[in-house]
Amino acid sequence: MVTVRCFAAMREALGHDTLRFAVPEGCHTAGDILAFVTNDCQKDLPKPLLVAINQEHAALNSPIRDGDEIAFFPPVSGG
Amino acid sequence: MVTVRCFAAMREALGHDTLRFAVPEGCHTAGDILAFVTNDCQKDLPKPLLVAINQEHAALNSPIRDGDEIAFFPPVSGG
Amino acid sequence: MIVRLQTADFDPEQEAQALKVRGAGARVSFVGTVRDLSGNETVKALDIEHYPEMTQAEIERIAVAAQARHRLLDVLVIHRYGHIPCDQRIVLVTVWATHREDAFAGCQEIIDLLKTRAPFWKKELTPTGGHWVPGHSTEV
Amino acid sequence: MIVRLQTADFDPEQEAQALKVRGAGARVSFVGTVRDLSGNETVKALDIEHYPEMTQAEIERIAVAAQARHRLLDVLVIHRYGHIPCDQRIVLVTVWATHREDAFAGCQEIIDLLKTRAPFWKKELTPTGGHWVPGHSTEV
Repeated sequence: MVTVRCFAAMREALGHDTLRFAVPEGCHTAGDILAFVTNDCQKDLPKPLLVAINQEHAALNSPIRDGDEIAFFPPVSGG
Repeated sequence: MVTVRCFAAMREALGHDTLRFAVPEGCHTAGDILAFVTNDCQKDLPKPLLVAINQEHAALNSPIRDGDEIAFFPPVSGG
Repeated sequence: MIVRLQTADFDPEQEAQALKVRGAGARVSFVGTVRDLSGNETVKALDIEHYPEMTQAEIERIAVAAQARHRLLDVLVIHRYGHIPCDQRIVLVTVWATHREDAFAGCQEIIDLLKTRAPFWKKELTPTGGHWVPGHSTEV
Repeated sequence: MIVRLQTADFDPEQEAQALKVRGAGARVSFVGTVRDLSGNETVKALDIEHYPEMTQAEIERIAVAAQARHRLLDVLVIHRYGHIPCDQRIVLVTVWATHREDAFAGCQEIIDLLKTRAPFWKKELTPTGGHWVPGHSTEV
Protein backbone atom coordinates (compact mmCIF):
# COMPACT_ATOMS: atom_id res chain seq x y z
CA MET A 1 0.00 0.00 0.00
CA VAL A 2 1.02 3.59 -0.58
CA THR A 3 -0.66 6.77 0.62
CA VAL A 4 -0.93 9.68 -1.82
CA ARG A 5 -1.61 13.14 -0.42
CA CYS A 6 -2.40 16.24 -2.46
CA PHE A 7 -2.38 19.84 -1.29
CA ALA A 8 -3.61 23.27 -2.35
CA ALA A 9 -4.23 23.67 -6.11
CA MET A 10 -3.21 20.02 -6.65
CA ARG A 11 -5.85 18.87 -4.17
CA GLU A 12 -8.44 21.03 -5.94
CA ALA A 13 -7.39 19.79 -9.41
CA LEU A 14 -7.54 16.15 -8.40
CA GLY A 15 -10.59 16.39 -6.17
CA HIS A 16 -8.97 14.29 -3.43
CA ASP A 17 -6.69 15.04 -0.53
CA THR A 18 -5.76 11.46 0.35
CA LEU A 19 -5.72 8.18 -1.61
CA ARG A 20 -4.56 4.74 -0.43
CA PHE A 21 -3.93 1.83 -2.78
CA ALA A 22 -1.63 -1.10 -3.43
CA VAL A 23 1.44 -0.16 -5.47
CA PRO A 24 0.27 -0.73 -9.07
CA GLU A 25 2.33 -3.01 -11.24
CA GLY A 26 5.08 -1.14 -13.06
CA CYS A 27 5.06 1.81 -10.62
CA HIS A 28 8.62 2.38 -9.41
CA THR A 29 8.90 6.18 -8.99
CA ALA A 30 6.89 9.09 -7.63
CA GLY A 31 6.28 10.10 -11.25
CA ASP A 32 4.77 6.67 -11.98
CA ILE A 33 2.40 7.16 -9.03
CA LEU A 34 1.46 10.62 -10.30
CA ALA A 35 0.66 9.22 -13.76
CA PHE A 36 -1.46 6.50 -12.12
CA VAL A 37 -3.55 8.84 -9.95
CA THR A 38 -4.08 11.32 -12.78
CA ASN A 39 -4.74 8.62 -15.42
CA ASP A 40 -1.89 10.16 -17.45
CA CYS A 41 -4.09 13.24 -17.95
CA GLN A 42 -1.98 16.01 -16.42
CA LYS A 43 -3.10 19.03 -18.43
CA ASP A 44 -5.05 20.65 -15.59
CA LEU A 45 -2.49 20.06 -12.87
CA PRO A 46 -0.60 22.96 -11.36
CA LYS A 47 2.87 23.36 -12.83
CA PRO A 48 5.53 23.01 -11.61
CA LEU A 49 4.50 20.23 -9.28
CA LEU A 50 6.62 19.32 -6.28
CA VAL A 51 7.00 15.92 -4.65
CA ALA A 52 7.65 14.71 -1.13
CA ILE A 53 8.20 11.13 -0.05
CA ASN A 54 7.67 10.31 3.63
CA GLN A 55 7.56 14.04 4.51
CA GLU A 56 10.84 14.90 2.80
CA HIS A 57 11.32 16.78 -0.45
CA ALA A 58 11.94 14.39 -3.36
CA ALA A 59 11.73 14.34 -7.16
CA LEU A 60 9.46 12.74 -9.75
CA ASN A 61 12.17 10.21 -10.54
CA SER A 62 12.73 9.31 -6.86
CA PRO A 63 12.04 5.61 -6.22
CA ILE A 64 9.04 4.64 -4.08
CA ARG A 65 8.49 1.57 -1.92
CA ASP A 66 5.57 -0.19 -0.36
CA GLY A 67 4.40 1.76 2.71
CA ASP A 68 5.55 5.17 1.46
CA GLU A 69 3.54 8.37 1.78
CA ILE A 70 3.89 10.30 -1.48
CA ALA A 71 2.72 13.92 -1.64
CA PHE A 72 2.16 16.19 -4.64
CA PHE A 73 1.79 19.95 -4.33
CA PRO A 74 2.50 23.27 -6.05
CA PRO A 75 5.45 25.45 -5.02
CA VAL A 76 5.12 26.51 -1.39
CA SER A 77 4.17 30.03 -0.25
CA GLY A 78 4.51 30.17 3.53
CA GLY A 79 6.26 32.64 5.76
CA MET B 1 33.43 81.38 24.19
CA VAL B 2 33.64 77.67 23.45
CA THR B 3 32.34 74.74 25.48
CA VAL B 4 34.55 71.67 25.84
CA ARG B 5 32.94 68.39 26.91
CA CYS B 6 34.77 65.21 27.82
CA PHE B 7 33.34 61.72 28.20
CA ALA B 8 34.22 58.33 29.65
CA ALA B 9 37.98 57.65 30.01
CA MET B 10 38.71 61.14 28.63
CA ARG B 11 36.59 62.73 31.36
CA GLU B 12 38.38 60.63 33.97
CA ALA B 13 41.83 61.47 32.55
CA LEU B 14 41.14 65.20 32.46
CA GLY B 15 39.18 65.40 35.69
CA HIS B 16 36.48 67.60 34.12
CA ASP B 17 33.34 66.93 32.13
CA THR B 18 32.67 70.50 30.95
CA LEU B 19 34.87 73.57 30.47
CA ARG B 20 33.87 76.99 29.11
CA PHE B 21 36.38 79.62 28.05
CA ALA B 22 37.08 82.29 25.43
CA VAL B 23 38.77 80.94 22.32
CA PRO B 24 42.47 81.29 23.15
CA GLU B 25 44.64 83.21 20.72
CA GLY B 26 46.07 80.98 18.02
CA CYS B 27 43.40 78.24 18.49
CA HIS B 28 41.87 77.46 15.11
CA THR B 29 41.12 73.71 15.21
CA ALA B 30 39.71 71.09 17.58
CA GLY B 31 43.29 69.84 17.97
CA ASP B 32 44.40 73.30 19.14
CA ILE B 33 41.64 73.27 21.76
CA LEU B 34 42.70 69.80 22.90
CA ALA B 35 46.32 70.97 23.30
CA PHE B 36 45.08 73.97 25.29
CA VAL B 37 42.92 72.02 27.76
CA THR B 38 45.60 69.36 28.28
CA ASN B 39 48.51 71.85 28.47
CA ASP B 40 50.14 69.91 25.63
CA CYS B 41 50.54 66.99 28.02
CA GLN B 42 48.63 64.20 26.32
CA LYS B 43 50.48 61.15 27.55
CA ASP B 44 47.70 59.92 29.83
CA LEU B 45 44.82 60.52 27.44
CA PRO B 46 42.93 57.61 25.92
CA LYS B 47 44.08 56.80 22.41
CA PRO B 48 42.67 57.04 19.83
CA LEU B 49 40.66 60.09 20.80
CA LEU B 50 37.58 61.09 18.84
CA VAL B 51 36.21 64.57 18.29
CA ALA B 52 32.74 66.02 17.80
CA ILE B 53 31.90 69.64 17.02
CA ASN B 54 28.36 70.79 17.75
CA GLN B 55 27.21 67.18 18.26
CA GLU B 56 28.56 65.90 14.96
CA HIS B 57 31.60 63.71 14.39
CA ALA B 58 34.62 65.80 13.35
CA ALA B 59 38.42 65.53 13.25
CA LEU B 60 41.31 67.07 15.17
CA ASN B 61 42.09 69.31 12.19
CA SER B 62 38.44 70.47 11.84
CA PRO B 63 38.18 74.27 12.25
CA ILE B 64 36.36 75.65 15.31
CA ARG B 65 34.52 78.93 15.74
CA ASP B 66 33.35 81.07 18.62
CA GLY B 67 30.23 79.50 20.17
CA ASP B 68 31.12 75.90 19.25
CA GLU B 69 30.70 72.91 21.54
CA ILE B 70 33.77 70.67 21.12
CA ALA B 71 33.73 67.16 22.59
CA PHE B 72 36.55 64.68 23.11
CA PHE B 73 35.98 61.02 23.85
CA PRO B 74 37.38 57.51 23.31
CA PRO B 75 35.93 55.19 20.63
CA VAL B 76 32.27 54.48 21.35
CA SER B 77 30.95 51.16 22.68
CA GLY B 78 27.16 51.34 22.65
CA GLY B 79 24.59 48.94 21.30
CA MET C 1 14.43 24.93 20.39
CA ILE C 2 10.72 25.42 19.79
CA VAL C 3 8.94 24.90 16.45
CA ARG C 4 5.17 25.29 16.74
CA LEU C 5 2.29 25.36 14.27
CA GLN C 6 -0.99 26.80 15.45
CA THR C 7 -4.14 28.61 14.35
CA ALA C 8 -4.12 31.15 17.21
CA ASP C 9 -2.28 34.48 17.28
CA PHE C 10 0.72 34.83 19.60
CA ASP C 11 2.70 37.51 21.45
CA PRO C 12 6.30 37.50 20.12
CA GLU C 13 7.81 38.85 23.35
CA GLN C 14 6.01 36.41 25.66
CA GLU C 15 7.00 33.52 23.42
CA ALA C 16 10.64 34.63 23.42
CA GLN C 17 10.71 35.08 27.21
CA ALA C 18 9.34 31.57 27.68
CA LEU C 19 12.61 30.11 26.38
CA LYS C 20 14.60 31.81 29.17
CA VAL C 21 17.78 32.02 27.09
CA ARG C 22 20.64 33.47 29.15
CA GLY C 23 24.05 34.77 28.18
CA ALA C 24 23.05 35.71 24.64
CA GLY C 25 24.20 39.19 23.68
CA ALA C 26 22.03 39.35 20.56
CA ARG C 27 18.48 38.41 19.66
CA VAL C 28 17.04 38.91 16.19
CA SER C 29 13.36 38.41 15.33
CA PHE C 30 11.43 38.33 12.11
CA VAL C 31 7.64 38.81 12.18
CA GLY C 32 5.69 38.35 8.96
CA THR C 33 2.18 39.79 8.73
CA VAL C 34 -0.70 39.62 6.24
CA ARG C 35 -0.37 42.53 3.82
CA ASP C 36 -3.56 44.38 2.92
CA LEU C 37 -2.66 44.66 -0.77
CA SER C 38 -1.75 42.13 -3.45
CA GLY C 39 -1.02 43.94 -6.69
CA ASN C 40 -4.00 46.28 -6.86
CA GLU C 41 -6.41 44.06 -4.97
CA THR C 42 -7.45 44.49 -1.35
CA VAL C 43 -6.69 41.41 0.75
CA LYS C 44 -9.14 40.80 3.58
CA ALA C 45 -7.50 37.68 4.92
CA LEU C 46 -5.42 34.62 4.11
CA ASP C 47 -6.38 30.98 4.31
CA ILE C 48 -3.20 29.00 4.91
CA GLU C 49 -3.16 25.28 4.13
CA HIS C 50 -0.26 23.09 5.16
CA TYR C 51 0.98 19.50 5.35
CA PRO C 52 1.15 19.17 9.12
CA GLU C 53 3.46 16.16 9.54
CA MET C 54 5.93 17.49 6.97
CA THR C 55 5.77 21.15 7.99
CA GLN C 56 6.86 20.42 11.53
CA ALA C 57 9.68 18.11 10.41
CA GLU C 58 10.90 20.41 7.62
CA ILE C 59 11.07 23.52 9.84
CA GLU C 60 12.89 21.53 12.50
CA ARG C 61 15.45 20.39 9.89
CA ILE C 62 15.92 24.02 8.77
CA ALA C 63 16.28 25.27 12.36
CA VAL C 64 18.74 22.57 13.42
CA ALA C 65 20.96 23.25 10.38
CA ALA C 66 20.89 27.03 10.93
CA GLN C 67 21.62 26.62 14.63
CA ALA C 68 24.79 24.65 13.89
CA ARG C 69 25.92 26.79 10.96
CA HIS C 70 25.50 30.15 12.73
CA ARG C 71 26.36 29.15 16.31
CA LEU C 72 22.85 30.03 17.49
CA LEU C 73 22.18 29.56 21.20
CA ASP C 74 18.48 28.92 20.63
CA VAL C 75 15.76 29.12 17.97
CA LEU C 76 12.00 29.78 18.16
CA VAL C 77 9.68 29.39 15.16
CA ILE C 78 5.90 29.83 15.30
CA HIS C 79 3.82 29.65 12.11
CA ARG C 80 0.06 30.01 11.94
CA TYR C 81 -2.26 28.19 9.55
CA GLY C 82 -5.98 28.48 8.79
CA HIS C 83 -7.78 31.82 8.50
CA ILE C 84 -5.66 34.93 9.26
CA PRO C 85 -7.16 38.43 8.83
CA CYS C 86 -5.28 41.29 7.24
CA ASP C 87 -2.50 42.90 9.35
CA GLN C 88 -2.31 39.95 11.72
CA ARG C 89 0.90 38.02 12.35
CA ILE C 90 1.62 34.88 10.30
CA VAL C 91 5.08 33.81 11.37
CA LEU C 92 7.72 34.49 14.02
CA VAL C 93 11.38 33.48 13.80
CA THR C 94 13.52 34.46 16.80
CA VAL C 95 17.14 33.44 17.26
CA TRP C 96 19.68 34.07 20.00
CA ALA C 97 23.44 34.26 19.54
CA THR C 98 26.52 35.57 21.28
CA HIS C 99 27.27 37.92 18.38
CA ARG C 100 24.83 39.92 16.29
CA GLU C 101 26.25 38.93 12.90
CA ASP C 102 25.38 35.29 13.63
CA ALA C 103 21.92 36.25 14.89
CA PHE C 104 21.07 38.24 11.74
CA ALA C 105 22.45 35.58 9.39
CA GLY C 106 20.74 32.73 11.24
CA CYS C 107 17.34 34.42 11.43
CA GLN C 108 17.41 35.39 7.76
CA GLU C 109 18.47 31.90 6.68
CA ILE C 110 15.63 30.27 8.61
CA ILE C 111 12.91 32.51 7.15
CA ASP C 112 14.41 32.26 3.63
CA LEU C 113 14.44 28.45 3.74
CA LEU C 114 11.06 28.27 5.44
CA LYS C 115 9.58 30.28 2.57
CA THR C 116 11.07 28.01 -0.09
CA ARG C 117 10.86 24.60 1.62
CA ALA C 118 8.14 24.42 4.30
CA PRO C 119 4.87 23.06 2.83
CA PHE C 120 2.47 25.97 3.36
CA TRP C 121 0.15 27.39 0.71
CA LYS C 122 -1.53 30.77 1.04
CA LYS C 123 -4.88 31.62 -0.51
CA GLU C 124 -5.61 35.35 -0.58
CA LEU C 125 -9.23 36.27 0.06
CA THR C 126 -10.08 39.35 -2.01
CA PRO C 127 -13.33 40.96 -3.18
CA THR C 128 -13.08 38.86 -6.38
CA GLY C 129 -12.63 35.55 -4.55
CA GLY C 130 -9.84 33.31 -3.32
CA HIS C 131 -6.54 33.15 -5.20
CA TRP C 132 -3.58 30.89 -4.50
CA VAL C 133 -0.42 32.94 -3.96
CA PRO C 134 2.23 31.92 -6.52
CA GLY C 135 4.80 29.84 -4.69
CA HIS C 136 8.54 29.54 -4.55
CA SER C 137 10.09 26.67 -6.46
CA THR C 138 11.86 24.32 -4.11
CA GLU C 139 15.22 23.04 -5.20
CA VAL C 140 15.40 19.33 -4.64
CA MET D 1 9.97 57.18 13.64
CA ILE D 2 10.85 56.93 17.31
CA VAL D 3 14.35 57.30 18.78
CA ARG D 4 14.36 57.26 22.57
CA LEU D 5 17.06 57.21 25.26
CA GLN D 6 16.04 56.14 28.74
CA THR D 7 17.25 54.52 31.94
CA ALA D 8 14.22 52.25 32.36
CA ASP D 9 13.72 48.79 30.84
CA PHE D 10 11.13 48.39 28.07
CA ASP D 11 8.91 45.74 26.47
CA PRO D 12 9.93 45.32 22.79
CA GLU D 13 6.48 44.15 21.67
CA GLN D 14 4.53 46.93 23.43
CA GLU D 15 6.91 49.53 22.01
CA ALA D 16 6.50 48.12 18.49
CA GLN D 17 2.70 48.01 18.76
CA ALA D 18 2.63 51.66 19.84
CA LEU D 19 3.76 52.74 16.38
CA LYS D 20 0.69 51.15 14.77
CA VAL D 21 2.47 50.49 11.47
CA ARG D 22 0.07 48.99 8.93
CA GLY D 23 0.62 47.34 5.57
CA ALA D 24 4.16 46.16 6.38
CA GLY D 25 4.71 42.54 5.44
CA ALA D 26 7.97 42.27 7.37
CA ARG D 27 9.26 43.41 10.74
CA VAL D 28 12.79 42.71 11.95
CA SER D 29 13.99 43.44 15.50
CA PHE D 30 17.35 43.39 17.16
CA VAL D 31 17.57 43.23 20.96
CA GLY D 32 20.99 43.57 22.63
CA THR D 33 21.39 42.40 26.22
CA VAL D 34 24.13 42.59 28.86
CA ARG D 35 26.27 39.46 28.62
CA ASP D 36 27.30 37.82 31.87
CA LEU D 37 30.86 37.13 30.72
CA SER D 38 33.64 39.35 29.36
CA GLY D 39 36.65 37.22 28.54
CA ASN D 40 36.89 35.11 31.70
CA GLU D 41 35.40 37.70 34.05
CA THR D 42 31.87 37.66 35.40
CA VAL D 43 29.96 40.84 34.55
CA LYS D 44 27.41 41.89 37.17
CA ALA D 45 26.17 44.97 35.35
CA LEU D 46 27.05 47.76 32.94
CA ASP D 47 27.22 51.48 33.59
CA ILE D 48 26.51 53.23 30.30
CA GLU D 49 27.59 56.85 29.90
CA HIS D 50 26.49 58.89 26.89
CA TYR D 51 26.50 62.37 25.35
CA PRO D 52 22.76 63.01 25.45
CA GLU D 53 22.39 65.83 22.92
CA MET D 54 24.60 64.11 20.37
CA THR D 55 23.33 60.56 20.95
CA GLN D 56 19.78 61.48 20.05
CA ALA D 57 20.83 63.46 16.96
CA GLU D 58 23.31 60.84 15.74
CA ILE D 59 20.87 57.92 16.03
CA GLU D 60 18.22 59.99 14.24
CA ARG D 61 20.68 60.68 11.39
CA ILE D 62 21.47 56.94 11.16
CA ALA D 63 17.77 55.99 11.20
CA VAL D 64 16.73 58.56 8.59
CA ALA D 65 19.50 57.44 6.22
CA ALA D 66 18.66 53.74 6.66
CA GLN D 67 14.95 54.41 6.19
CA ALA D 68 15.58 56.03 2.82
CA ARG D 69 18.23 53.56 1.64
CA HIS D 70 16.23 50.42 2.50
CA ARG D 71 12.67 51.67 1.86
CA LEU D 72 11.72 51.17 5.52
CA LEU D 73 8.14 52.03 6.42
CA ASP D 74 9.08 52.91 9.99
CA VAL D 75 11.92 52.69 12.51
CA LEU D 76 12.00 52.36 16.30
CA VAL D 77 15.21 52.66 18.35
CA ILE D 78 15.36 52.56 22.14
CA HIS D 79 18.71 52.63 23.94
CA ARG D 80 19.17 52.58 27.70
CA TYR D 81 21.89 54.35 29.65
CA GLY D 82 22.93 54.32 33.31
CA HIS D 83 23.11 51.12 35.37
CA ILE D 84 21.93 47.92 33.62
CA PRO D 85 22.21 44.53 35.38
CA CYS D 86 23.39 41.39 33.63
CA ASP D 87 20.93 39.74 31.18
CA GLN D 88 18.79 42.88 30.92
CA ARG D 89 18.04 44.57 27.60
CA ILE D 90 20.28 47.44 26.46
CA VAL D 91 19.00 48.33 23.00
CA LEU D 92 16.09 47.67 20.65
CA VAL D 93 16.08 48.35 16.91
CA THR D 94 12.85 47.47 15.11
CA VAL D 95 12.15 48.23 11.45
CA TRP D 96 9.16 47.64 9.20
CA ALA D 97 9.29 47.11 5.45
CA THR D 98 7.21 45.71 2.64
CA HIS D 99 9.84 43.07 1.88
CA ARG D 100 11.94 41.10 4.33
CA GLU D 101 15.27 41.68 2.56
CA ASP D 102 14.91 45.42 3.16
CA ALA D 103 13.88 44.86 6.77
CA PHE D 104 16.91 42.67 7.54
CA ALA D 105 19.35 45.00 5.76
CA GLY D 106 17.89 48.14 7.35
CA CYS D 107 17.85 46.74 10.89
CA GLN D 108 21.41 45.46 10.61
CA GLU D 109 22.68 48.74 9.17
CA ILE D 110 21.14 50.75 12.01
CA ILE D 111 22.64 48.62 14.78
CA ASP D 112 26.03 48.43 13.01
CA LEU D 113 26.22 52.24 12.64
CA LEU D 114 24.84 52.83 16.12
CA LYS D 115 27.66 50.71 17.54
CA THR D 116 30.37 52.61 15.67
CA ARG D 117 28.95 56.16 15.70
CA ALA D 118 26.54 56.79 18.60
CA PRO D 119 28.37 58.27 21.61
CA PHE D 120 27.82 55.65 24.29
CA TRP D 121 30.53 54.19 26.52
CA LYS D 122 30.08 50.99 28.49
CA LYS D 123 31.83 50.30 31.77
CA GLU D 124 31.67 46.64 32.83
CA LEU D 125 31.26 46.09 36.55
CA THR D 126 33.13 42.91 37.51
CA PRO D 127 34.45 41.47 40.79
CA THR D 128 37.78 43.27 40.09
CA GLY D 129 36.19 46.67 39.52
CA GLY D 130 34.91 48.78 36.64
CA HIS D 131 36.51 48.50 33.20
CA TRP D 132 35.73 50.55 30.11
CA VAL D 133 34.78 48.31 27.20
CA PRO D 134 37.17 48.89 24.27
CA GLY D 135 35.32 50.92 21.70
CA HIS D 136 34.87 50.91 17.95
CA SER D 137 36.87 53.46 16.01
CA THR D 138 34.56 55.87 14.24
CA GLU D 139 35.48 56.76 10.71
CA VAL D 140 35.18 60.49 10.27
